[in-house]
Amino acid sequence: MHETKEKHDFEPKIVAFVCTWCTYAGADLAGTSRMQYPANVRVLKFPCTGRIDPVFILRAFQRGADGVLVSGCHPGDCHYMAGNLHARRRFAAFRGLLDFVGVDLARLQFSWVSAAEGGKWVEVVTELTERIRVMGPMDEFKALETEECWSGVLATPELQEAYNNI
Amino acid sequence: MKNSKMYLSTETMNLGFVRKVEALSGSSVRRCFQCGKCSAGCPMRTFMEHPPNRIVRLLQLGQWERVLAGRSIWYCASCETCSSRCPNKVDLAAIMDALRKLSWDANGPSKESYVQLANRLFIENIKTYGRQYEMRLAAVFNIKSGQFMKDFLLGPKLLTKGKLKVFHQKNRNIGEIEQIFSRIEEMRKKGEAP
Amino acid sequence: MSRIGVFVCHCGENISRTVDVERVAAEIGKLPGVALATDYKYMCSDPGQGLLKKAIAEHRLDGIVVAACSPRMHEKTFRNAARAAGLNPFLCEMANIREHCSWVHEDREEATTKAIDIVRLMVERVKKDKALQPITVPITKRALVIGGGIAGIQAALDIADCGHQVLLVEREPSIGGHMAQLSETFPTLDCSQCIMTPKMVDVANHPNIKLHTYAEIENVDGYIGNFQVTIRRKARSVDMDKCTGCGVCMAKCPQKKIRSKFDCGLGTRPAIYVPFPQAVPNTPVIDRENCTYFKSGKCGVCAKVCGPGAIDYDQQDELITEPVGAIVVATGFELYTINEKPKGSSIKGYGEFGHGTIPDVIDGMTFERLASASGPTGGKILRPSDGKEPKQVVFVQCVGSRAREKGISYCSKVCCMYTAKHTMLYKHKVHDGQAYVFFMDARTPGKSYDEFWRRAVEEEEAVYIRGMVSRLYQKGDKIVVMGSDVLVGVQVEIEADLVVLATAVQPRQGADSLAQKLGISYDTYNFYSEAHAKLKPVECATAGIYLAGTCQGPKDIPDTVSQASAAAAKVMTLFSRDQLEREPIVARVNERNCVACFSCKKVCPYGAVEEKEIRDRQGNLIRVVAYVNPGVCGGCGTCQATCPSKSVELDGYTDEQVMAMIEAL
Amino acid sequence: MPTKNILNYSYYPGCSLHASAKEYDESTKGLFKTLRIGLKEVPNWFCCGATPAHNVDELLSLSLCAKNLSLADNEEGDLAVACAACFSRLKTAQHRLADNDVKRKQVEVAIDGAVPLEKPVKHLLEILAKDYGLDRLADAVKKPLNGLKVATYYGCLLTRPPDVPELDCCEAPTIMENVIAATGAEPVAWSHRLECCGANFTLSRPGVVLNLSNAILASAKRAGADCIMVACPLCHGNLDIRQKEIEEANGTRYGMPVFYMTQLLGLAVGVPATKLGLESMIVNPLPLLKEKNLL
Ligand SMILES: Cc1cc2nc3c(=O)[nH]c(=O)nc-3n(C[C@H](O)[C@H](O)[C@H](O)COP(=O)(O)OP(=O)(O)OC[C@H]3O[C@@H](n4cnc5c(N)ncnc54)[C@H](O)[C@@H]3O)c2cc1C
Ligand SMILES: Cc1cc2nc3c(=O)[nH]c(=O)nc-3n(C[C@H](O)[C@H](O)[C@H](O)COP(=O)(O)OP(=O)(O)OC[C@H]3O[C@@H](n4cnc5c(N)ncnc54)[C@H](O)[C@@H]3O)c2cc1C
Ligand code: SF4
Ligand code: SF4
Ligand code: SF4
Ligand code: SF4
Ligand code: SF4
Ligand code: SF4
Ligand code: SF4
Ligand code: SF4
Repeated sequence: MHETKEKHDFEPKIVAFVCTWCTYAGADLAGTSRMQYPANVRVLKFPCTGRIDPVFILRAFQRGADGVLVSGCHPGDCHYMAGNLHARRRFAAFRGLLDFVGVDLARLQFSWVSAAEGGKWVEVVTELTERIRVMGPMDEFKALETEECWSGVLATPELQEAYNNI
Repeated sequence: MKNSKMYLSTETMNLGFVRKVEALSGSSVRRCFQCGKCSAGCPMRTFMEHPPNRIVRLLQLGQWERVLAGRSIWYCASCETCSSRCPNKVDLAAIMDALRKLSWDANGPSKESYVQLANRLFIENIKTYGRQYEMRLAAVFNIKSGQFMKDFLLGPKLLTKGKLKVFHQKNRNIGEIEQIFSRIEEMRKKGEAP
Repeated sequence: MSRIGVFVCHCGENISRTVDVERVAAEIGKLPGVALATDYKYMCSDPGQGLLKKAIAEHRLDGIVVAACSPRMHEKTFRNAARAAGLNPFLCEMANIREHCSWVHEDREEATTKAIDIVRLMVERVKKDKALQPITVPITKRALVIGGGIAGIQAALDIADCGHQVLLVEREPSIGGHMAQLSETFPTLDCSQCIMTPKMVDVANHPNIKLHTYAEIENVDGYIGNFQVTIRRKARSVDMDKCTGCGVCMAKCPQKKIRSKFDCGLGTRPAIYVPFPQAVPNTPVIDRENCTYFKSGKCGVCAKVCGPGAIDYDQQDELITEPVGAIVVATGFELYTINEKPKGSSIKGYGEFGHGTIPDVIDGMTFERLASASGPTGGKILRPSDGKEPKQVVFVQCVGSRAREKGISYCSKVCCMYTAKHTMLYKHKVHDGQAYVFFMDARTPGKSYDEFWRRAVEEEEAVYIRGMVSRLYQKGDKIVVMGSDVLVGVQVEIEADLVVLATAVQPRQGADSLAQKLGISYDTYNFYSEAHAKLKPVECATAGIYLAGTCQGPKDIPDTVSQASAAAAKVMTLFSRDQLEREPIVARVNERNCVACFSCKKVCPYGAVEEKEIRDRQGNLIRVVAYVNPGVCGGCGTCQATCPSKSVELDGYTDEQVMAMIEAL
Repeated sequence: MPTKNILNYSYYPGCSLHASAKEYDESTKGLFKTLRIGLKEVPNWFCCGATPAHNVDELLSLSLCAKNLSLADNEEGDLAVACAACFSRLKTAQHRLADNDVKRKQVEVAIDGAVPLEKPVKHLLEILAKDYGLDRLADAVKKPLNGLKVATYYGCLLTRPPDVPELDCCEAPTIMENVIAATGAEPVAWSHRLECCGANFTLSRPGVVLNLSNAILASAKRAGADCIMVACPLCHGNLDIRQKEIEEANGTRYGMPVFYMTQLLGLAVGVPATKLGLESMIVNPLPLLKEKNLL
């Protein structure tokens, strides 16, 4: 009965960094509502988007992610009051760094999905998957993999400066 | 029309008109919660058929014909009492200005012709003389409004007190005023100004 | 090498319909460090849990992944099972292959691949998991209540009745707050004093309540369960232990003409005074600003007449520090004084109402004092200017409130109701008088409230005029009210004898500085903020601090009392255990790496980060580092993501754990 | 012999001061000369458009005001304005144009130049009360107006709307009372000092004026005032020139002299009565002044 699924040449790998209270719960709701979305996303759960260190995103790209989604509570709804606002500020600066190292910013998406927004979760994931599918695999960055960024070693002065702005 | 039923729909509510009023006046119309404080203090309320708060209400409902048809907007004295006391910073005096302009531009469906006439003469005077020429203003107004005897008694009194000048000194730079008028007209023709 | 056990659940067919669970188990079994990978029909069932416990023992597992539903569903279940089998519960994780996989995908191949990925990530994570011990914090079972209005009184009595000690700190010489000033109260019109004073006496007599009046909070340190509060007891100039409350001093004090704040300036009091006759405690204070002795060194009458010798002109402010475990803030409200612009406030006054210049334009609280049987007129409605009985009284609602241009956009919630009450009280006392009310809306959403208002209109014949007032002015001995009736669409003019303005309920001036001492948040108006508008309406975001009454927002007495009892219940819940146990998901600082930049301190939404001094054995300061107070930390991890030297780690979400998952992608 | 001026202003009299309000102009010049405050009339000023212009054509009104401001900007000193209506228009124009870039650009096209938004525009009251100062004013008084009960009439334009004129508090101003009290006169407390006199309708609908101005006169009378003091030629026109009409229409009798504030102040600081235009007033003030021994 299901419509035959399209087969694609390229199935991107999407990594989602989400907070427990809003987006993770929203994704659960999509599940209990039996909504359907592409199977490309792998979810990593955090207490709060405030915990998400930008180096995680860098590392995810290095480890083969073609697209990254960061999603948490709507502004003002943070379970921890303000963690998501700090995250937002941090990520705004982080985008500059990504741009600098040559990642197409369309590969990184930020969104707000609340515990009640199963549908929005599906939408966000579907859209991102489709977008990345069109963009193709992300190769440019994997070449950079030599550097261990996450451990706090930031070798180049430019990276250091961009990082300080985060 | 005044008491006829309002059939409300997106077609009968002219919200484009309201937006125009908001743009011209720089004041929100939606903010008004109909407390009536404006009407309570309006010195001209007794001369108007719609109290000021109802003007705003009719605007909220997009009933532009009802607003423009009445005398109310022409009887507003621009005293700013309403704007000063509105708890929501609805600048009703500015809204009244905007409405008069819209009505004026549309050659007003309003019944209030005397006020309009006086306004027109006043502006014409500026255009011709650069300043007001009270004697001429009064004289022409009386002739045009057909009230030849109006203020007949005041005239001589004022003349003897030296308060009305029969001859008026023009502003020597009258050209500049003409330019202002013509530049505004030009902008309007090009649609660059309201 | 770790020994991980993986249990893949079918969930009946919920998972196995789309995910090939056997294949998942087989694939995962190949991973290094996995000692056991199996599947089962219903993992959460008793036999399923039994299977898990048995496997822990048999295979000496040091980590477990249950690949099943969402951890929001059964994490607790399986962690408890692990604990029962002797494994630290935080070494048990769930891989969500139901909500995040089998239910949202149809393609069996895709879903199975995804499920394997999901489980693999969790296996890598568990390998890095550390055993965590639940955090316990001792609790001082003693509460501080700040503010002795009806909110504070109710909260204090509830907590004290439960057997706990309460410190009640009140700024004024007596407890009672605004409710003590009211005449009769809506919606039942019972006498406020009659229901209030017994409670005040209960407070005074309660063995578990220690009352500090004429006192303020100086400083607050510590955290939930363990606060240290410093209280300033202002110099009363009267020895509370010696004073018998005989009142002779007050009768003899020659300074009699001081306007009584309690009576809204209508009555007078001496320089040594209790605010009102039923004051608790019934011990006077000397108002040093107005006392002749303090101004010029002369007089001393009160000391001479006081039998027990209680007068002590040399008394000084006294600071005392007390440990408490929980704090209830109940500091109440203030009425908008419309003729004055509070310092530094954006609030604009209402010059057009002449409040402060026209004597017979008064506010609602002043009317309460006029109507109060124990008030300055003995309950007769007499106007302030000439003491005559007003025959035409105009009430104006929403003065200050709902006027964003004047600085307050909220509704004060009680004034519709108390204005209706005022019209009734007036009618009951002046039978041939007429009350008029200018109003925008009648907001009466409470039990029996609309009925009450309708009674004012229908039975007591108050004339309600839907519209506002533009201006008031004095004309002879009348006050001309220029209003409008928007329903009729005409202007209304009334020559009134008395005008009562229902002025806005506002937070106390200085509410923000108390909040800063307590470390709680407040809104743009300075009302204290609850942790969640709907689900945590009495808790502050700062653990261990609770809100009661009008300090949190405008409220009537029923709401105030409900909230006070709710706050007390929260305190009692906290005190029901000896220790506070919480999830050990908290941040910890690696003191060796910390460079003391305190970026963490700046971002922490809970104020959990402190500055800690490290000293050598001689007590010399070596350096300062960050310290996360585990009792306060909420576990959001913001500090960790912010720390430039990676010196703070959130247990349960360490960089190591997260990176292990990312590496396994 | 007064030598140098203490303060200097450029001066915008406005149309009325050259006609129906010539005594305002005359007394202002007399007063300021005595106080040694320089006034230099802005050459070739234009009508500000007054109410009729902003009534129907805001752009024209703003442009006329902007033009005058830029003419004034060529002159030294802050701009002194005598007429409350002109003052209100000029200030309003500055506020509106500062807040609204679109309108400002349109006006800049219309006058072909920049708008001096920062040019200080001051009503005479402000100059006397704030720049010159009440103390200095009191010191300058030679003939105190003791015993004269004055109803100070602000009208609607001097203080409204709240943020624009920046002259005094919108609803409870005291500046006129302070100024007149400096002369020893007694300002009375009265109810209608901020009500509108209906100036806008003086030509088209005099009935309106009769109605509104009557309430003002009645209130002043009720408060026991001997006279009214105004700072606006339009108010004066209604209260003084039309007073007789008002009396007839309402069947009352006021006989209430209406002074420009500069006339009363001039009298107090010793400007010769002949230089104050007292004879131009319709309601004869001489009996009152004689009764109070002020002439
Ligand atoms: C005119 C009027 C009439 C009303 N009539 C009714 C009615 O009929 N029925 C009804 O249900 N409600 C009525 N209300 C509402 C009622 O008054 C309030 O709901 C109630 O008083 C709120 O009590 P509270 O304890 O929150 O605040 P408050 O009564 O204000 O008590 C707060 C107490 O805290 C003290 N305090 C403040 N700051 C500090 C500090 N920093 N340190 C120590 N102590 C401090 C104050 O001195 C005060 O004693 C009326 C309100 C008004 C204004
Ligand atoms: C259309 C609508 C919209 C609303 N929107 C909002 C909003 O946006 N925000 C807001 O704050 N509030 C809103 N409310 C109000 C809110 O719904 C209520 O305040 C809240 O649900 C009340 O909860 P309750 O537990 O008291 O009652 P209920 O939700 O009615 O729960 C009572 C429970 O008791 C059970 N029960 C009943 N009788 C018995 C019995 N004899 N034995 C055993 N069980 C029994 C019932 O089955 C039910 O589960 C809204 C209300 C409505 C009607
Ligand atoms: S005063 Fe303001 S809010 Fe009230 S009715 Fe008038 S415009 Fe509306
Ligand atoms: S500005 Fe117009 S509408 Fe407003 S109070 Fe004055 S006369 Fe009435
Ligand atoms: S553990 Fe979860 S997935 Fe497994 S049977 Fe229970 S509910 Fe279903
Ligand atoms: S201080 Fe002395 S006189 Fe005053 S009430 Fe107490 S005991 Fe009586
Ligand atoms: S010393 Fe002060 S308080 Fe005591 S009686 Fe004298 S004035 Fe009153
Ligand atoms: S309770 Fe009534 S009077 Fe008070 S602010 Fe709200 S609507 Fe206005
Ligand atoms: S951010 Fe890191 S280095 Fe800075 S104070 Fe906090 S723990 Fe120490
Ligand atoms: S984890 Fe969150 S709450 Fe805990 S110390 Fe860090 S920032 Fe503060």
